[in-house]
Amino acid sequence: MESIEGEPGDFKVTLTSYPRYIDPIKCTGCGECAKRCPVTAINMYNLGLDDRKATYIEYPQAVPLAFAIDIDTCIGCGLCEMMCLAKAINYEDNEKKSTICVGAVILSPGSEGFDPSGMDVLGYGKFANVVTSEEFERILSASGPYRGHLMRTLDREAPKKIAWIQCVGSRDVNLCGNGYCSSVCCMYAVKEAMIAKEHSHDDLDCAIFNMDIRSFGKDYEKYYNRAKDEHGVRFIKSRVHTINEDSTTGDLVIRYTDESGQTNEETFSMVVLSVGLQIPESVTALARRLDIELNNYNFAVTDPFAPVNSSRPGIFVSGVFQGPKDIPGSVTEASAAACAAGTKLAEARGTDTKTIEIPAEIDVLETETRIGVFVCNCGINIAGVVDVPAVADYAATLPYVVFVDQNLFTCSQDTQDKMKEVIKENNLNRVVVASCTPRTHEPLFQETLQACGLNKYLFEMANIRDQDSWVHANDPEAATEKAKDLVRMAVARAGLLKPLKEKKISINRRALVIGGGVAGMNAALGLADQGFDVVIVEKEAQLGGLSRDLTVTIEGADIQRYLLELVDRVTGHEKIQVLTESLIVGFSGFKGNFTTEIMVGPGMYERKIDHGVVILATGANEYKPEEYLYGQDYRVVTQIELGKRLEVKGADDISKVVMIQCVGSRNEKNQNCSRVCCQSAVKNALHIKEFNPDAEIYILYRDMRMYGLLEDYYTEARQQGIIFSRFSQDNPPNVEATDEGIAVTFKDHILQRDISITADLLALSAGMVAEDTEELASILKLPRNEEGYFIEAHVKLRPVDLANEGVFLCGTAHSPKLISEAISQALAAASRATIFLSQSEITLSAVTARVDPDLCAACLVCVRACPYEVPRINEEGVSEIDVALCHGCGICAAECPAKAIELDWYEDDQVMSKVEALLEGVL
Amino acid sequence: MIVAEKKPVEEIIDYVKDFKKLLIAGCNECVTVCEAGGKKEVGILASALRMYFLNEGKKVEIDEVTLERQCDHEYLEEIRDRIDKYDAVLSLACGVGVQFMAEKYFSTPVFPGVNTCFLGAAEERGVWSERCQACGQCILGETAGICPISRCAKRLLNGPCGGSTKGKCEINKDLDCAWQLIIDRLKELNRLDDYEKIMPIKDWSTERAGGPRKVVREDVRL
Amino acid sequence: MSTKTPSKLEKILSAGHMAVTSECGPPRGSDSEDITKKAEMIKNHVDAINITDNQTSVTRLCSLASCIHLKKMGVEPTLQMVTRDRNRIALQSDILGAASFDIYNILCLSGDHQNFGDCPQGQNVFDIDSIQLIQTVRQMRDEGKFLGGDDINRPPQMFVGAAANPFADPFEIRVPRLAKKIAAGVEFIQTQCIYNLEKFELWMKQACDRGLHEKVYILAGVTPFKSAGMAKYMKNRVPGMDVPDDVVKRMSGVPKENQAEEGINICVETIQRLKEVEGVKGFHIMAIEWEDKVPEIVERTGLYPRPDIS
Amino acid sequence: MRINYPGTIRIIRLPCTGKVDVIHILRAFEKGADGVYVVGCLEGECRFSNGNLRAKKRIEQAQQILDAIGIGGERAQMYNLSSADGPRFAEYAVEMTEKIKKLGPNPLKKAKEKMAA
Repeated sequence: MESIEGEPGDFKVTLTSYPRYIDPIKCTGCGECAKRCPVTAINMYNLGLDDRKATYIEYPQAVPLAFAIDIDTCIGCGLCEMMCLAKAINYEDNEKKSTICVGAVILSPGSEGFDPSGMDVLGYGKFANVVTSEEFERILSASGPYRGHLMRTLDREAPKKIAWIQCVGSRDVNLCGNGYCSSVCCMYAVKEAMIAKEHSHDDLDCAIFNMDIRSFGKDYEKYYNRAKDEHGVRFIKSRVHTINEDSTTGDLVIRYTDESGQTNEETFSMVVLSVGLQIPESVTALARRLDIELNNYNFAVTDPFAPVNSSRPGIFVSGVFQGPKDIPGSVTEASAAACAAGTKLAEARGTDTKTIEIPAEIDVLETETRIGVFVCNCGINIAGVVDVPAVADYAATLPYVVFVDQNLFTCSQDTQDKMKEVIKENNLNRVVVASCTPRTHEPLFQETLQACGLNKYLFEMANIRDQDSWVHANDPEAATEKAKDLVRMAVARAGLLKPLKEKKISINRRALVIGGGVAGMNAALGLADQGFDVVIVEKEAQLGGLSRDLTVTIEGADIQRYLLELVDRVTGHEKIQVLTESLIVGFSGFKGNFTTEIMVGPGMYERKIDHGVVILATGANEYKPEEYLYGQDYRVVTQIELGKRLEVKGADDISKVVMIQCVGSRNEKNQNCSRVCCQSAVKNALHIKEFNPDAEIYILYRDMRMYGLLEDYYTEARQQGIIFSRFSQDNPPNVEATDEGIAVTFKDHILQRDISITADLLALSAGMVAEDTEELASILKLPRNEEGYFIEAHVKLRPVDLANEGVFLCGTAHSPKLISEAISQALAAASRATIFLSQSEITLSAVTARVDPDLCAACLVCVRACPYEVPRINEEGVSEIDVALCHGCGICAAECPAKAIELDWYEDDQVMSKVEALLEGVL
Repeated sequence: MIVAEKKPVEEIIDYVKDFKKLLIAGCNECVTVCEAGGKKEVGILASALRMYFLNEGKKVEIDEVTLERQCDHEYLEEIRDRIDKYDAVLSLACGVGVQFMAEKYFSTPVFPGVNTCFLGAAEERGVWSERCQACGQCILGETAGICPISRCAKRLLNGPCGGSTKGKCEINKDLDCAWQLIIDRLKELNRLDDYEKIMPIKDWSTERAGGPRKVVREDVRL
Repeated sequence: MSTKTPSKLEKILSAGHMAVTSECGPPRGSDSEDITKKAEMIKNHVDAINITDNQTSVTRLCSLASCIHLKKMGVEPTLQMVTRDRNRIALQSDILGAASFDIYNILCLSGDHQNFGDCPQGQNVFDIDSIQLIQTVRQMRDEGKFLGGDDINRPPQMFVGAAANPFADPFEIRVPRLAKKIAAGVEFIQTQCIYNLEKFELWMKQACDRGLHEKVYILAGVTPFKSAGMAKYMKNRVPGMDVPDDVVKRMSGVPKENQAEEGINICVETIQRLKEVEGVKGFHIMAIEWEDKVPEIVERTGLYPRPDIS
Repeated sequence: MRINYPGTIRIIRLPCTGKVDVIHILRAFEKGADGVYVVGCLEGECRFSNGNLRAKKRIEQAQQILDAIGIGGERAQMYNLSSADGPRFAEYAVEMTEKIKKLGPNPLKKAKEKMAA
């Protein structure tokens, strides 16, 4: 991206496209070019640990899945051009400039791993068996240089002991200037250790050298505990001095200082440097060109209450460019940025959409079965191995086959046009394509069927490329026989296929947001600003939720002022209806068409609301401690109470304060970390120091989890003389009330002795507890974890969706989080809901389960087996499956003891016909 | 319902190994619900037996049918027209169904494909437990709704015995002590005083002690 | 108290003496000497000897025949009878059989489940339970009638006992259960082996609070440990047994060769302490396959010599 | 990735391994298959929550039956892998093929020949 000119809503973006030398549109991804390429180059995808060709594809999952030529290593031999049947090679390709007009821009340029080459003491680059965590990821990967076998780089020996060194390139102002915490390294190190143990054939010893373990994400603490307690990963609180190599064995000796200040040495067969995230120079240059403000670490500057807005209006940011974060956080933020951008573009939605006209369907049930088989050469991808003409001839001999053809590329536009003609001319009513994988090409061929008036489910594919020519290249004869088998199987199933009707359901384009806190209100605005009606249900009399008790963010932003503005915007919005003092008592329907019954107001009158989606924003509260004299002595307060007190009374009257972390978190009752309490403590401590610089403040902690840019405040707190002392879970501080104050006794891990402080005030960093949603969850049938937080559909891939379609999640109902994170997630949920609401109707898959009521014994097996609780026993006393809710997995069909359930398109006969065709004549 | 368990394939093979034409008959009632003898199991068993016989070099024809209930004449009549085709029937119904089938088709050997276990409830999918021994004289009214006859290992009417430990039975620590359950529930119902009432010696004549039983309901007969 | 039967045990108890009983397990064979030898060792130190009825469901020489052997050597037997193996016909018949040999004591039990024994695949009977057996004996004795209502010619004259386990769960019904047995007509109780003295005393106190100690003679059951291993086994494996940790610790705390002696010491101390507990009317010493130690225990606790009542 | 694996395998596609029933596996042997294996997602990563765990149970059940009737339970197997793990797919294909080669052809083939003769 060269430049962005213009105003929000009307940007002109200038782009430079670098030459690929292979046309990605023509390239079929067949890979012949790379196979023939004589030049070997270093494979940077595997971080230089193995080789690739000069003609290459970066990695198997790349999009587009098209090859390119690495012109720096290409010798111009011309072999690839000769090989390419798709004629995609263009040595004359050159740099192109283009301009596009857009209304908003989202910047997600990402980050790079810190390069530890400059840190001499760690020996990276000097000792072969010291690798970065990125390299180690590749080593563990099945697509990596060692194909997933755990080996060290020096001698390809299996390591017996591996050490991870944390905070390389993070939390370190002296050596690299990166004062922030990279937020992800603790978790990936734990993960790498666990996977390494899994991959190892011996009893691999894994040790993680760290200052703090920052497993602050949802359920991360449980993972950390499992690694520690069940899998024996060792966690060593330490600072590493130097790493030296034993030159005879290649082993590495780590010299480190432990918590008590003692220096120790331990030898490992391999060392992994957990490198931090860093903004690359190319990205800072881009930001400069675009006039985006960066902070001192080169992350984009954002406002705590507008976390995805860059300094330049109309340009939004997401991912690590916004600040260090993990994949769930990045994916969430990406959706948030999409919502923020979409708000401004809502008017334009759908204006460029083209609709395909589909002719009326031909009735095929009454006519004789006429199957057409199209065998694809896929250039030479298939034909180079499989004898395609022989397969085609064979196909012609199969029952019901009335037409056979072979094509160079079946997927090409001209072949598709030809196919349409052929289908019509020959009155084909079932079509088999023998080519590549249905995963990528089934929809294309199905469209062709539809264009001919055939139901799209009258189609079957035989994968004679991925499952045949590609994997049996060295045995063409056997591959040809296998292709015949696959075609015979496909034809057999095709003969039994029935047209299926895809149900279309209209969508009620209104959203219900449950919970009127900061997250709920932001989600509501995210949708309302895009033109959708929203109803917010809040059980309290006022909007605001937990944030009504909060004062300022750690950055100093005024939460109450923000809340006031937010409530004004919400209540003043013509698309938003707010129901306070309201309780959800009933819920029914399915994605796009829900009905919720609500008891509204003090009068408890009942209302029924129809809506298409649900956003859960039920929130969380501060834990009410039962520990440390809380509630028994007025001098013991929680951090939120302390925050309020500072707001009202300041801190002139307090000179000694002790804070205890992890109260109500990371214990047996609540295994998880509450994420926000470390920063609450530091925030309040710094405030006290502002009021009263002489105040003595002690923060007793287990791990300081000042992730991301919060680390700066931790550094500042230490510089201001705030004392941090670690305690272990089995030896917590002892608290006693005396007339002089609250006496707190704790063991100092450096001095190795007990210290007693008599404080004016004891602040407990009480964790978060999810709002009580037990009843709500049972009404809406939503899954929650042990701690009462709702469970998302997929931690990384669908972080704000629930498995129940049409239901989304944000804020602290998901897990504890900061206000800016809750806002981000709220926008993300709104964005995901928008995808749903922006359609007027949705087409449901026809692959759903169906009950034969005559056979059903009402045994409840399907009811109990369905992962989505879809089947129910109806008024007639038999099982009934709502196609709108069915996910099509077929579990019920397999489990049914009365064989009363069939999964359409995978009926038992259809599945077994393939088995029977395959094994025809064997017995 | 009646809870049954599948018999091991080996045992079934032993029954039917000398026949040439077999009918496997499932039942769409209790044994379907407890996943032991429904249409699905009929299919599995039929396939297994076909393979067994082929492997043994025997030519055996195996047909499958699943009747709505094998404990009613009308449903059993559905196979009347073809029963003579078969040398034997393998019934996956409970003991009742197997016998009823055998009574009805007197000259055809009928073998059981399941073990009929007890009258029980489905605690969860895949876990069934006994609740009733059909003693014919229900005492649940006196025992807080928990039956010591079916649920106490010694069917003590005045329990618990001295082996009750932490609420579990002496014979198996995974088994609840029925009398603990009774006492807990009496307490819940505020009826713990009833515990001290001695249950009289039971008249077992309505149980199997009195010989095969029969219920005749004149009010519904014609 | 006046006595209702010719039982020596009843006479001793009603005269206000501390009674001492013990038990012998019959052999797994038909050699009567096994039983007479054991009885010989202890007959001067106890008032009556219980003969177990296929204890732990392991098949043994029958209780009734063993009692007859004792009777023949002039020792007073207590016939233990479990309802596990016989229906009401067999039970009544055996009671009459015992009566015909003038066996005057009976202990009514339900019996261990056959699962523990040598015939776990056998059927159990449990036509009636222990409480109903108490009722049966009392009806036969006091009313002279069979369960079926017919008259008995020369009804049995038996002093009726039962077991009580103060330690089984649920604890809250242990005393009501004792009351229930008393209501059914039991006259003496032999308890499960006592190691947890506090819990036993609590049970005793609750029984006394209800006045039950005046309606039934309670003999406290004791069993000396032979070894620390036995203590652990009893603690962990025997259902309804309550062996506190400190007792196990005490046994394990002495060298192996002295453990047997320590076991006897604990037993003696237990008897000494329980003698003082209100409601305890005697002791039932179950020295499992260790009958030769019974005289020592009886002597060391001052319960010797036994009163001579005839 | 185009990793070579033995040409002994024909894949039948299902929406989830939870759709596989014991009868499908038995029928395949009945028709003469030498081996059948089910490849599902990694445990804990089923797209439909637990379909692969159910499939595992059904394979176990099929194995028991196959053992009982003399076909051999080892001929039916369950493998789990991630869809991105091509090398492992090939590894399992090799492993299964070797296993079946060791066991020899489906015994029903020989039985059938004998009967015909």
